[in-house]
Amino acid sequence: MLFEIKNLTKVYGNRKVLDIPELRLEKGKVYGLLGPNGSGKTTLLEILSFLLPPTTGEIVYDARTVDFSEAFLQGLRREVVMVEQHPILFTTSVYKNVEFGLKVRKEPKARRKRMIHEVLDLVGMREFAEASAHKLSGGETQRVAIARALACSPKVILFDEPTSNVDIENQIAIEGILRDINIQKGISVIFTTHNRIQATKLSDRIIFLFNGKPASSIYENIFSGSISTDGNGNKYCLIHNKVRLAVRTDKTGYVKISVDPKMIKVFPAQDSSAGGHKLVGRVMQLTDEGDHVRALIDIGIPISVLLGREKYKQAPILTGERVELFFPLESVEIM
Amino acid sequence: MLFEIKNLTKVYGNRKVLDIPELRLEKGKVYGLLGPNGSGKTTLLEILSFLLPPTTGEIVYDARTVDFSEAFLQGLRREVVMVEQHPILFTTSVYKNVEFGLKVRKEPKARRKRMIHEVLDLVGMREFAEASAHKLSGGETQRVAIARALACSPKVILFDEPTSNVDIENQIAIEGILRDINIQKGISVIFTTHNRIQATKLSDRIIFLFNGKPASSIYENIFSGSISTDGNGNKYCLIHNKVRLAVRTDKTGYVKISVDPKMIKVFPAQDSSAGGHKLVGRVMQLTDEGDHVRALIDIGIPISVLLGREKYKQAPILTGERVELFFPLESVEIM
Amino acid sequence: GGEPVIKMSTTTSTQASGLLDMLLPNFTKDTGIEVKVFAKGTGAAIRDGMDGNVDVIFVHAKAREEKFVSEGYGTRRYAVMHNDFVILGPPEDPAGIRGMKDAAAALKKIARAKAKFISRGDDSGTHTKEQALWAATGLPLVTKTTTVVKGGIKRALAFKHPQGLGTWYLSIGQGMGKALTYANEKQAYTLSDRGTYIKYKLGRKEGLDLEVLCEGDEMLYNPYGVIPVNPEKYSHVKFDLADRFAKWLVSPRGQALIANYKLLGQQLFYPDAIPDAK
Amino acid sequence: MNLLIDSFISAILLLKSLDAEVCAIVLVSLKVSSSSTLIASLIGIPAGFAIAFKEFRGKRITITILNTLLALPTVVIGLFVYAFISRRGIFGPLDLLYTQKAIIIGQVILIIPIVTTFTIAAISRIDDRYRKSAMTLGATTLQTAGVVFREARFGIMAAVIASFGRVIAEVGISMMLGGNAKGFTRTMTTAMALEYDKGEFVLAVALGVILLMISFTVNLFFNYLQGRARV
Amino acid sequence: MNLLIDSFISAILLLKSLDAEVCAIVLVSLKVSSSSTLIASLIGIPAGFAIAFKEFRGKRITITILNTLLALPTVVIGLFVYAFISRRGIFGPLDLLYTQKAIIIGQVILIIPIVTTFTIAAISRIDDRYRKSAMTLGATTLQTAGVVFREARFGIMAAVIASFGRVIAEVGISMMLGGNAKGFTRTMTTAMALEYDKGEFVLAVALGVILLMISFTVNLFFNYLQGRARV
Ligand SMILES: Nc1ncnc2c1ncn2[C@@H]1O[C@H](COP(=O)(O)OP(=O)(O)OP(=O)(O)O)[C@@H](O)[C@H]1O
Ligand SMILES: Nc1ncnc2c1ncn2[C@@H]1O[C@H](COP(=O)(O)OP(=O)(O)OP(=O)(O)O)[C@@H](O)[C@H]1O
Ligand SMILES: [Mg+2]
Ligand SMILES: [Mg+2]
Repeated sequence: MLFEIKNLTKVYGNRKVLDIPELRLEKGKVYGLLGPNGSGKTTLLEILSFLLPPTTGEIVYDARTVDFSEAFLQGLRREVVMVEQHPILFTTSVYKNVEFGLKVRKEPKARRKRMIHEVLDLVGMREFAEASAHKLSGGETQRVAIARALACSPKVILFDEPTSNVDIENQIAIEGILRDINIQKGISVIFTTHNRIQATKLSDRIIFLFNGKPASSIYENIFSGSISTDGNGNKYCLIHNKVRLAVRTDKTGYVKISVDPKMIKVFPAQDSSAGGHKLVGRVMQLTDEGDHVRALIDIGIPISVLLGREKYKQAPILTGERVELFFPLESVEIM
Repeated sequence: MLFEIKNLTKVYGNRKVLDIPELRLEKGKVYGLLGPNGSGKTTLLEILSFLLPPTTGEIVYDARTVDFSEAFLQGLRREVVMVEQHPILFTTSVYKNVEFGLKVRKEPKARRKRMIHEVLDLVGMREFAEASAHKLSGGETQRVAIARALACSPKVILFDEPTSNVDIENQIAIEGILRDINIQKGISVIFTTHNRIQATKLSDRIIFLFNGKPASSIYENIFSGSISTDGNGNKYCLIHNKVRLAVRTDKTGYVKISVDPKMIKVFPAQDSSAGGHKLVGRVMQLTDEGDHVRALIDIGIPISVLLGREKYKQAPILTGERVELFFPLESVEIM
Repeated sequence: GGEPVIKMSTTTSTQASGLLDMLLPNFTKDTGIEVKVFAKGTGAAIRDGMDGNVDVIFVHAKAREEKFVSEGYGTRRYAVMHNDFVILGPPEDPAGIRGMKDAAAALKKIARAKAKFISRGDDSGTHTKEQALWAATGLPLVTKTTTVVKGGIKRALAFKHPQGLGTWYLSIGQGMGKALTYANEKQAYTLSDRGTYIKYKLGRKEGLDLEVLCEGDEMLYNPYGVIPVNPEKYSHVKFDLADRFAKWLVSPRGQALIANYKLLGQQLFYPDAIPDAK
Repeated sequence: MNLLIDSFISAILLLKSLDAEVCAIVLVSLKVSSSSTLIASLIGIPAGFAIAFKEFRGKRITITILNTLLALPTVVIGLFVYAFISRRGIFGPLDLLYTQKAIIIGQVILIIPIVTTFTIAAISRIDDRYRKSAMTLGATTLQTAGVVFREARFGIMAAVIASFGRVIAEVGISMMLGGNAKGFTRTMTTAMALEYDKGEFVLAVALGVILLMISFTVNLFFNYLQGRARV
Repeated sequence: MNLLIDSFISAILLLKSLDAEVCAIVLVSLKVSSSSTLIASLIGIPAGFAIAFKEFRGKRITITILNTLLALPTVVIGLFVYAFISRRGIFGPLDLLYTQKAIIIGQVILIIPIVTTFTIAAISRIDDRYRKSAMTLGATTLQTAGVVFREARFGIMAAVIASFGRVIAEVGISMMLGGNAKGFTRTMTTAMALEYDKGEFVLAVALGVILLMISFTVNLFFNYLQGRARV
C-alpha cells in the first residue's frame, strides 16, 4: 500500500473541507482525482505530499505511520513530490530551478546537467534553460514546474491540474510523460483534473471528491436546479431555466443533482416527439471509452450519456443527429 | 471597429514576443485567441487592455488612437476590463473584491450590493461572499475574478483562459455567461483558450497566434519531429518516435509540422493493410462542428481529421472502430 | 505668554551642579523674568552667543569671554564667582603626588611615572586650564593643528598635550562627569572641578574610588562670568532683561545665594563680585 | 544588576508619584515624536511609492543615495538645520531654534530616508498583479496606489514603527535643536542624557524604562490596528 | 549655507591631507560598525526567520516587544552594558569597558531589533509557495530558509543597510562604552560630537561629510552586490 488513510479531516475555521473516513492507494498505480472547485483536491494533495498537516486522522505511507514532525516528514518528502496547481518558480534561471531538487539530493554536477536537459526536453522547454523563470508565460511555467518535479526522480508524484494552462501539443506530451514514468519507472502518480476524458484515459482508478468526501455517487452530469411541482402534483427539477427533469424527492428549493449517464436511454428522434418524459437533443460528441461510448448530448444543457459498446454498434447514433432522451426517475440523484 | 492594430510589436530583451502587422477586431463580436504556450496571447491581451505598452505600433480603439499616457489610458480602462490567466484577489473578502470596480465607478451603495450578488450568483460564488478571497481554491479564485470583471459592466471584456481551473459544471456556466453578455448586453469579448472545442463553440472568429504572429497556417495537428530519408530516397518526418509521415521539404533535423485536418483521407480499415502511405488508427472521438464532423484518431499520436457532414452521413465511422488514414503530401506543412 | 523670558546658554557644570536650579527660581520670584537654560560645552555655549541664539551666556573660560566682548558680541563681562580645580587620583597614588600643592609639579610627576591620566580633551574650560598647567611643567609638548575653513578663510586649530598620547595620556573628548567615570574605571589621574567631583563622590550610591590628591594652587582657580549679548550685533536680543539678570547675579542677593549654596554640605562656588557675601 | 533593579523601582516610583515634571517631559516626547513620524510618513510613503512604481533614469542611484542617508548622523542634521534656523540663518527671524518645531524639523529629516527606503522595500515585493488588477478594474493612479498600500501595509507599518522608535529614542537632534530647556523642549531622552551627565545613572535608566513602557503601549496600539486591518 | 560650503571644503582638505588622525578615526568607525552589523545580522536574520516561520503562542507579543525595542535609547543600552562590564560588574575582570569590543556589544543590542523586525516584515510577504516548492522538492529546513532568503534578499538587505547606517551614525553608545579615547575608540561620530561641543561646527560637519562619503561608497558596493544577485 502506498497510502492508507483513516478518518482524515482538515478543518478551516468551522468548515470541514476534507473528511475521508477511509482511502487506500496502491503502489505503482495512476490515480485521477476529480471533483468540483473547492471539493478539497488541492488540500488532499498537499496533505499527501506532507506539506500540510491534517486536522485529525491517520496516514500510513509505505507501511510507515506518518507523525507530522518536521524531521520525519523531510525524509518522506524526498520520495513524494508535488506539482502545484499554480506553480511558482524561484526567481532565477529555468536551469537552476530544475537543478534545485538535484542539488538538494547531492547529485554530482555532471549528472545534474544531463538530467536537467533530459527533463527539459521532455516538457519541450530545453531552449528556455537560461531564461529567467519568473518571466515565463503561464503554460511555460507549468511545464518547467513539471520538469522540476520529474528531475527529483521520486517514488510518487502528485500533479495538481498538470495541463490546465498547457497548449494542445504539450498536453499530449505531458499525458505521455505521466504514463511513461508510471510504466517505465514504476512511479506512482496521483493527479487532479477537470477533464474527464483525460482522467479516464490516464488513470487506473478515478477518485471523486465531493464536498471533501470521496463520493459514492457518480461525479457526472452535475447541475444546480430548483425543485417545483407541476399541475399534476409531479415533482420536477428545473435546470438553468431550460430543462425539466422528473424527480422523486422531499426536498424543495435549490438543489444539486447528478444524473447517472448509464441509466439515460437514447432513441432516434421521431418527428412527432410526443412522449411525455422524453427530451429532444442533438449529439455533440461521441467518445470511445473502451467498453462504452460516451455521448455528449445538448438538450439545452450538455448531458453525458454512456452507451454500451455493443448497443452502439448495433444501432449507432451519429454526431449532429437529433435524438430523444428518456430519464428514468432512478437516474436522477439529489445530492 | 473595436481595435485596429498596425505594426504592433512587443520586444523583451532581444526577443520579439509579439509581431502583428495588422489586426482588426469588430465591435460586438466574440473572438477566440488560440496558440501554443509562449505565442504571445497573454501579452496581446495585456496590450489590448492598456496594461502594457507595446514596443512599437499603433492601436486605434473605438476610433481613438491610443497614446500611451497614463491619463488617457485611465479613461479607456473604464471600458475594457481584463481577467488575468492566474488572477489575484485583493486580500479582503470576496464581496469587497467584487465591489472594487463598482466603488471606483462611484456606484451608489444599494445598487452595488444588488450587482455584486447578481454577478456572484452567475459564477456560483454567492455563498462565499464573506469568505477571505485569498484563501479560495484555484477554481473559486478564477470564478470570483470573472465576477469582479463582470461587475464593472464594461464595453469589452478580455478573458485569459477563463475556464482553465474551473470545474465542469461551472465551465458550462462561464461559457454561457460569455455568450449571454455578448448577445444580451452587446459586450465585445476576446478570450484565450487551449480548448479548440470551446473556441469553435463560442467565438465568431478564431485568431491563431504562433510565435507572436497571427498565423496563416491552421493551428491544428502540430507536432515536433525530425526529418529523415528512407532507403528509397523519400523524405519523411518521424514524430514522437512512433509515426512516420511522408513530407516534401529541404529542411533537415528537428522541425515543427502542422497537418491540415481537412486534407486527411479516412477509410474503413481493411484487414490486409498493405497501402504504402496509409496509417492505421482507432477513432477516439467524434465531435459535431456544424458543417463538419471532427474525428480524433489515435495513430500513436492523436490526429484530428475534419470530415464533410454529408460524407460522414453517407459512410459513418464509429468511435472505437479501426480506420485507415492517408496523408497527401500537401496536407503536411513544415513550419 | 505674558511673562518675560530670556534665553541663556551655559556650561554643563552650572546646571549639573544644581546651582541654577536654586538660583533661577529666586530670580524669577524677584523679577518676574523667566530664564530658559541651554546647557552645553563651553565652546558651543559661546557659539550660541556669537550666533545670536541667546540673550546671555554664563560660562567659565576667561580669555575667550574677554575675546567675546572685545569682538563686540557681548556688552560686558560680569565676574560672578569661581570655584577651583583639583587633581584627582586613585587612593594608591602610584605617582606619589598626595598632598602636593604645586599643580604643575604634580602633573610633571605623573608624566614621569607615566601613570594614566585622563584629559577631557574637549576644549572646555577645564581642558584649557589643563593645557595651561602642562605648559607650566616645562615638559616638551606636542602641538596638533587641524586646518578648517571659516567664511572662506583657512584657520588652524591647535591642541597641546604632553608626549605619550595613547599610552598613559588619554584624551577622551567628553564632559566632566564622563571623564570622572572614565578615570574611576581606569583608576587614573584627572583634573576636575570640585563641584562635579563632590557630586559624583558623595551624591551617588555608586560613589567614586578617586581622591583629591592635589589642591589649593593659585593656578587651579576657575572663574565664571556672565555676559549679555550685544543688542548692536543682534537687535532682537532682550538686552534689558539679560542685563538685569547679569546685574542680579552680581548683586548682594545673587552673590549671597551663591555663597550659601551647598551641595552635600560642601560649598561649591565662591562669589567674586562681593567676595565676602553671605 | 543592581542598577537595573534600582532603576526599575525608581521608574515605578516616578510614575506613581505622577510627578508633574516627568509628565511634562513625557508629553513633550510623545508630541514631538508623533509629529515627526506623522510628517515623515506623509512625505516618505508617497515618495517611496513614486520611486518604486516609476521607471526613471537614476532610479538605482536614488535608492543608493537614500540608503546613504540612513547613515546621516544626528550631529550633521542638527548643525545643518541649525545653519538655517539659527539667528544668522535664512530662517533666523522665525525664531525656531530651541523650540519643539526645530526638533521636529530635524527628526523629520532623520527618518524620511527610513520611511522611504522601507516603503520601497515593502512595495517592490508586492505581486505586480495587484497593481494590474486594480488598474484594469478602472482604478485611478491614486486608487491603485491605495490597493498596493493595503497589500503592503504590514511592511509600511513596520517602517513607521521603526521611525517612531528611532525618534522617540533619539537624543542628538533633540539636544542640539531643542536645547533641553526644562518645561519646553526637555524630552525623555534629553532628560536621560542630563541625568547621565549628572551621574544620576539610576534616574537615567528609570526614565529609559518609562520610555520603553510608553513605546510598548504605543506598539500595543499599532498591533491592535494591524489586528483590525487583518480582517 | 556658509557652514555647509565651509564644511565641504574642510572635509576635502582633511581628506587630502590624509591626516593620520582622521584615517585612524575612519578605520575605527568602519571596523566597529561593520563588526556590529555582521554580528547583529548573524543573530537577527535567523531569529527573524524563526519568528516568521514558526507558529507559536506569544508570536504577536514577541513582535510587539521587538517593535518596542526599536525605541531602546542608546543611553539605556549604554548604562545597561556599563552595569555588566564596569569594574564593579560581573564581567569587570574582562576589562571590556572603553574598548571597541564594548561599543560593538552595545551596538549589536541596538540593531538586533532592527534586523529582526525587518527580516520578519520582508519574509512574511514572500509567497508561501516558495517555501512549499522548496520543501516538496526535498529541501531541508535550512535549504528551505535559503530559498526564502533568496526571494526576500532585497528586503533583508535593506534591513542590513539600515542597521549599518544606524550604527555608523550612532554616537551615544560609542561615547559611553567606547569613551571616545583618541586613537583607540574615537569614531567619526564621537569625534563630531566633540567638535560640536567645542563649538567647531565646521569641523563637525566636515567629519559628517566624510562619513556620508564613506557610507555612500559602502552603499555603492551593496548596490553592486544587489545588481549581481539580480541575475
Ligand atoms: N487556508 C484556508 N482557509 C480557509 N479555507 C480554505 C483554505 N484553503 C482552502 N480553503 C477552502 O477549502 C476548500 C477546498 O480547497 P481546495 O483548494 O482543496 O479545493 P480544490 O478541490 O483544489 O478546488 P479547485 O478545483 O478550485 O482547485 C475551498 O472551498 C477553499 O475555499
Ligand atoms: N517580462 C518578460 N520578459 C521576458 N520575456 C517575457 C516577459 N513576459 C513574457 N515573456 C515571454 O514572452 C512570450 C509570450 O508570453 P505570453 O505570456 O504572452 O504567452 P502566452 O501565449 O500567454 O502563453 P501561455 O499559453 O503559456 O499562457 C513567452 O515566451 C514568455 O516567456
Ligand atoms: Mg485545487
Ligand atoms: Mg498566457
